[in-house]
Amino acid sequence: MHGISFDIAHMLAGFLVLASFSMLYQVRLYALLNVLALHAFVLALSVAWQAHIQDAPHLYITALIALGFKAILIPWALRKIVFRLGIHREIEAVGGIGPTMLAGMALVALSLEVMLPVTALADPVAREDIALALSVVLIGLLTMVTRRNAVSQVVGFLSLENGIILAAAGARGMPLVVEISVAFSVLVACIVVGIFLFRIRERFDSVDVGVMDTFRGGQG
Amino acid sequence: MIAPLLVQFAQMLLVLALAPLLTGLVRKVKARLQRRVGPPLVQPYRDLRRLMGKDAVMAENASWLFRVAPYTIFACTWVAAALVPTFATGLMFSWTGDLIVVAALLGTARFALSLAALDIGTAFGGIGASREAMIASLAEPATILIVFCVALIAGSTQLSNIADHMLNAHVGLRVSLALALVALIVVTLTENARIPVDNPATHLELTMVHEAMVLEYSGRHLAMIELSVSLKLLVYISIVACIFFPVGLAGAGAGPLAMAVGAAVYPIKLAIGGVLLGIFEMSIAKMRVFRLPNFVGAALMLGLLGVLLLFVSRGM
Amino acid sequence: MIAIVPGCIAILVALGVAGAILARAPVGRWIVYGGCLLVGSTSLVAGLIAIGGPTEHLVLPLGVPWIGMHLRLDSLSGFFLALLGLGAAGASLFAIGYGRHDQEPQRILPFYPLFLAGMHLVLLADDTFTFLFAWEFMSATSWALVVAQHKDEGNAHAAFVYLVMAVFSGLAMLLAFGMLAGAAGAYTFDAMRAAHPTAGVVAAAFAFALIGAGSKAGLVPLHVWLPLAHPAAPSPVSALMSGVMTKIAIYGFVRVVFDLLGGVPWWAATIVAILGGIGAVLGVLHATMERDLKRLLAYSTVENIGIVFVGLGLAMAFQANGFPTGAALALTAALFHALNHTLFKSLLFFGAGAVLHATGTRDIENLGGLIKRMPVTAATVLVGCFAISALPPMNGFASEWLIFQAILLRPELPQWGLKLAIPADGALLALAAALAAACFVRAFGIAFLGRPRTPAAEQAHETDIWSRAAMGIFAGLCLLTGLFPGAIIDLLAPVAQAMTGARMPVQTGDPWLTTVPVASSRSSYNGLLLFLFVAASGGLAAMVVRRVGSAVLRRVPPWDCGFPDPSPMTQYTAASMGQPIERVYGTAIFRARSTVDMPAPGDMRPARLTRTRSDPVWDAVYAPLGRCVTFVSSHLNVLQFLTIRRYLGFVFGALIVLLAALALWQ
Amino acid sequence: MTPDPVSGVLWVPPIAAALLAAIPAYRVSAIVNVVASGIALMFALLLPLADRPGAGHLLFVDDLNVVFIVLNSFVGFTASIFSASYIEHELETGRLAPMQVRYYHAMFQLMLFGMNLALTANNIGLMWVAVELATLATVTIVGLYRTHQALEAAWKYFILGSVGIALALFGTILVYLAARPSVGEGMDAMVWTTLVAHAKDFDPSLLNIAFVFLLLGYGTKVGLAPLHAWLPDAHAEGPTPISAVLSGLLLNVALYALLRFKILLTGNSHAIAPGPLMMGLGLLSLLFAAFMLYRRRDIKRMFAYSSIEHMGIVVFAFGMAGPLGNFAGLMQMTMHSLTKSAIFFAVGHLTQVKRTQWMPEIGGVTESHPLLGWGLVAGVVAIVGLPPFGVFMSEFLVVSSALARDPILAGVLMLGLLLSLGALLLRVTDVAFGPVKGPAGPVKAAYLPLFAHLALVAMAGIWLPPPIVAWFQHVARTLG
Repeated sequence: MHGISFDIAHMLAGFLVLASFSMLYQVRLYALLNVLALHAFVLALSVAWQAHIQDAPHLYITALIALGFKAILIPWALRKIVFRLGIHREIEAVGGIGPTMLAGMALVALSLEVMLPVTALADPVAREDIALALSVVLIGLLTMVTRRNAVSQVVGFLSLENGIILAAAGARGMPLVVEISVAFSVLVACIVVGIFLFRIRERFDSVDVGVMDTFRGGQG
Repeated sequence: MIAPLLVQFAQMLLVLALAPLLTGLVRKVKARLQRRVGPPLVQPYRDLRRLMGKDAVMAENASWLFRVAPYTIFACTWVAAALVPTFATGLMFSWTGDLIVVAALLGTARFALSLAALDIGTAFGGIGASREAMIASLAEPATILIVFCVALIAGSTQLSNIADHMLNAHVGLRVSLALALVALIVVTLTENARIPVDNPATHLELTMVHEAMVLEYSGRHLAMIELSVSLKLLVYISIVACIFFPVGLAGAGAGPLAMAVGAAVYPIKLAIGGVLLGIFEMSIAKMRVFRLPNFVGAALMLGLLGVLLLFVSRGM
Repeated sequence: MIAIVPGCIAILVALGVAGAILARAPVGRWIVYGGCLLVGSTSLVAGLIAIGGPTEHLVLPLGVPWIGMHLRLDSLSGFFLALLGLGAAGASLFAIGYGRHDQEPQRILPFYPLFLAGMHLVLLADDTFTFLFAWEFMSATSWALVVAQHKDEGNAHAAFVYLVMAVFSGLAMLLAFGMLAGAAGAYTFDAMRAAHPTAGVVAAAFAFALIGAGSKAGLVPLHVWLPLAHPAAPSPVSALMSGVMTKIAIYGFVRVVFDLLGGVPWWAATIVAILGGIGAVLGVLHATMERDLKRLLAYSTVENIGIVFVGLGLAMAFQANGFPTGAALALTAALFHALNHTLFKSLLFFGAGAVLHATGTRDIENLGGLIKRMPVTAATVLVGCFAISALPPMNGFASEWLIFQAILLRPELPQWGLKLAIPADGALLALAAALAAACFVRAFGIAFLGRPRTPAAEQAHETDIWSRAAMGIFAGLCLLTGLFPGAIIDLLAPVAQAMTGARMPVQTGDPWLTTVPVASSRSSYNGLLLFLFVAASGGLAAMVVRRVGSAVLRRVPPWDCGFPDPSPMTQYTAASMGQPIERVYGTAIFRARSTVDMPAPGDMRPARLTRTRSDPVWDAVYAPLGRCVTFVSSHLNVLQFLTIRRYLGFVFGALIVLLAALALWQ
Repeated sequence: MTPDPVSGVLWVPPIAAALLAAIPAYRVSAIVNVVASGIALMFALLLPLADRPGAGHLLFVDDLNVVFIVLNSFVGFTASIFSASYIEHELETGRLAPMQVRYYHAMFQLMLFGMNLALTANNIGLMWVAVELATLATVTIVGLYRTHQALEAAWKYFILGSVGIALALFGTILVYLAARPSVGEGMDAMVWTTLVAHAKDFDPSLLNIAFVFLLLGYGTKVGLAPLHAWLPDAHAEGPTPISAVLSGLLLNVALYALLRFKILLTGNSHAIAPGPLMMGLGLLSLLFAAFMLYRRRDIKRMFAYSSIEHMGIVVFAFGMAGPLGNFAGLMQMTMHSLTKSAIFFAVGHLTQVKRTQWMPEIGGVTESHPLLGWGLVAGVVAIVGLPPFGVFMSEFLVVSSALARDPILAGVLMLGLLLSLGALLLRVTDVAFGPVKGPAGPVKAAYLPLFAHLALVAMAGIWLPPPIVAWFQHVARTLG
């Protein structure tokens, strides 16, 4: 029974990494938000599949949150923000798309490399599952670091978080997964609301009230 | 007990008696070399007597220090002279102080004189004191290094022991001793304010050092200072004689005959020293003040070289 | 016996608290300084007894819990305890009178006794923690005292430099002890004594002890804080800092090198001796050019510390070559000079304090003629000047003479380094002594002699009775220790015995109380007799001259070579007094420069002479270090103003680096 | 029947938070705040004496967390006293509106709750949740002033904190994964006491990766360089009581979490030694903060950097481990909490009376406000590690045990200590001494917390009560 179910789980995780890569590849905000929705959707599928094979019904809630909140609500809200704040539609990437992709590759390799000696997870497939989750986390962080645009940074954070949820869901029998995903959703909501409230257009730091562009963490 | 005491006192009186004569001799030699007749040899004694007889005239704002200084200077110089073997080595109180103490006593005298020079608050006193300090800052270490040189060879800093060692042991010719002698001569010229360092006969403000310090003195105070100056010259020549030419010195516990020989040889040594000094002074010109460091510094370097040689190799 | 000292410390701490509470009440001064006077006297007596007494131990349940506070009173700490007690008693006596003029006693009274308490504890400490605790406590409390007169310009900066250097010295000492402790981490000194360190450990421990104690004592090139901090403190505290605290540092050095290490290789001795010699000359040269009276004294402290270190270096050299009697001579000489320095430097700082209070200035260019208005101060300071200039029959001469004897003792030491260092030291010491005389002629002459240069100096008044008493006692002690150096040498015999395994010959048995360091055929010195001789000859001369010649004294206006000038401004100034020496030595060493700005003929503006000099050590070591810190910090400071994205980049980078390291490690 | 102290410590703050959210009158709420903190402190003080309940699935009490809880409650209590007078002044000057104060008080207690929960949690998941709760509560208070700087500081704190949260969670999941094979699925694999018992059987590689994530995740909260960026701004822009609590408590709580996982790693002989990593990060933080201190002009930001420096030392000490290293770390942490919060108490009143945090505009405070000024000076003397204060003893222990281990490390440590001492002194000298700058009006200050802390720190430097020593030593041994 293990063979096929793990293969599917594995494949879904692989899709998630792929979705992360395509995030790195995007140069337009709306497209990026679409990819985000796809990312969350794949996550929802993946979590649901885990719920199925682990026979853990509570994971379905997590999957639902992923679907409803992350795949639909957040991308919609971000789209609104982009529209309302008149944010530039193109993503300013640090270091260009190509090198970022290469860095993403390196991160995946690194994740596999550090996970390789892990023997505790008897099934090598599960091990790679975690390795893929790690890749998603790292790529999410990479997205945050290499994108100058606040919205795309939120997207990066979301994909990072998706990786974590993936890992949590993949960890058989892990308690509190639902609570964690709820907590994270609240966190993300706070960030999105914050962006909207503070009218953060370009960067996370420029809490734009006009004069404060010069201020960056105080001079003293 | 009594005899050494007598010898000691004889020595003290002898140096006191001979000191003005030595000054007179140097002056006479210089005058003769200048084809002048010059003052008689005893002129310094007359000067002293005349100065003592006069009233002391002192600036209104002079403090007690100004009055005490001449006696201090004189006492220090005299005690220093008492510690230097002149005709006999076994002086009763020679163990009171060694060669370093002698040098330091002269330093005390200089300290007192410099302070006295500053006491009135005139510009000349300051000129003299500051130049004196600069010169002394080189001459004193040179003296100490000469002492080191000699002490390392003789194994003692006591002048009596040094003289005995030089007299009796086979010291032979030594490079460091030669260096020390040259250095000591330079120091002697410097410390006694002789040409080329200073001109004891000048009152030209740009050049004078020692005379600038005593400008304000008169009467008996000036007499004490003049006498100290003479004594100082005698001390230095005696030191040179006692270390480098100890011929004729009566040893410790020597009989009256040896004493007599010593007492006879000593004035001859002084005379030779005086004449040589006079000749030297006449054959050289006074230096500019800021060339002096080179001159005195040379003595310091020679002394250091001598000591270094002794440290590195005992044979030098 | 030993229990007395912790008692003293407890009383001092209590006095500190009392000082904090009673600071503004006049009685506070009496209680604090009076109490310190009593405690100081007690320590003096206790120390004197302890020098010859047995070594005592005491463990208190304080400090690091499982170690406890180990205290030990032996001959070495006994000697320094006596020195501390003496200095403390003198300074407190002085302060009883002087403290009346303190503007803000609440900044002084609480810290003064605590400072003394810290110094007491250093001397007794027998484990690393207690030692460093006391060492840093001493620094911290004295820092508070340095910053007491915080409104004067530069004092705050001085205090800052001081504390940084003091903590630096503490850390270096900690490194030294850490080296001795080894991997086992021994904390008690007994364990360190028992250990057999390797050559490398000895070298490292020595180096750190030299840096640590040297920077606390003011050894060149670690002296830069000293001329800033000592003058900034109130005068009794300056006296304590210069006169006593630097000795505590020397105690630390002796404790580590002679006691805990039990001997160091010859190259270490060479380093110490050379640094000491250079320090002596550099210090006094600075002093000669200084016009701030207290700073001048502070620089002179640098000089005297150099002299003490020369003595210590010689002792180390002799010890390294298995020549304990020589080591005993040199060590005795060094410690004797340390004692002497306590005496005359305290005295001179008292005098400087009295002058400062009487005239409101420390700049000797604004003084003059004080000998008439402050006769007692002038006379005692004159004694101090004689003593510090190493002139017989004062104590400074006696100890320097002993050091010279040590230099001459054994020229056949085998190592080339010592062969060069020891004679060079002789020259440097002689140079320092001569320059010291020049320096103090200038200081005393300009400040006390001549005519008053300012109205303040003209209206100066003699200081109070307590201060005069303190100065008088110390002047008397300067003379007494100069006249009877043999007594001090004998007093130091147990210390030398404990540290070097040998002692100097017994002095008190010699006829006429003569001092014979090695053998009478080698050298001897009798300060008492010399003094009597000089006094008798001088008296005799005066008597005879007045009898034979005229005894009349006429007072007239100054002659001045025929240029009588009423203005005191035409007197020689301190600057011009120092100019020849500055020109000879300063041009090369301090890059001293004088530039004259001479107006064109007809121009009414005054001509200006600008003089500059710089401290070579500061320029070569401290300024680059400061620039280095500034450089690094200003470049790092960019990190304060980054965007969140970049900060996230750091997190990301750290994560990647750690994961990569993990991958590699596996 | 005496109430269970654990429940007391845990439930007093949230009840008080709810109450405070309901009370509009600020005077009453300030008193309630103090009283609630005081009750929590009393419960905390009962903890070491009371019988300990067995370790449950969620909560437990052992010697280690009791140290933290007592310290936490004590500083929380004194900070609430300080906060009362601080907030009163803020209301008078109109910097805060009553509504904000209400919110502030509620959040204050909520934060205490979060921290106490994190400390008593026996479940790594619960601990994570609690740390995040405390963090989020502080985020909202940091932005309390609603000035641009405050909002931006809060935002920065929030974003960096969120990433830290995520990393820590990922690490927690990995620990669970590592534990699952030997402990079994479900809650048991997240219960700390169970985890420790089975740590030796865990997969080392997975533990290693987990520790990297936990180190960075919780390290962000500890304020270790290079993860520190939120810390100086949060300290500088938030209300000063919160700066005191941040430095004195929140950093400790994050450190506590880190220590728990360190014990786990030490229990597994095949995993990497966590020590060197912690020592490295500790030294980096120390040196970095030391250099950063030189360019500070904002007094609160400066002391925030000093907190980074001290957390570096603490982490270094725990990294060295061994009975001595751990003892030193515990003591350094305790001393730092007490001293730093005392400093912030003094700084808080000073900045209020001087109406600026900009040091060049503050001067001569020992003259204008002797008690506050000398309190500040004493605090700085203590924090830079000078006797007679306790920081000296703990730094002595840290340095000397580093010396016994590796003199080079000790040398670097000393360099950092000296550099930071220089920087702090340089600035504080100008603030405390010299001519008076800035307004010199009278100040209504709460001196008790300030001097109580200083007195405790001074006493600790001279004499530590034997029971505390024995306790700390026991804890140090359990830390491995």
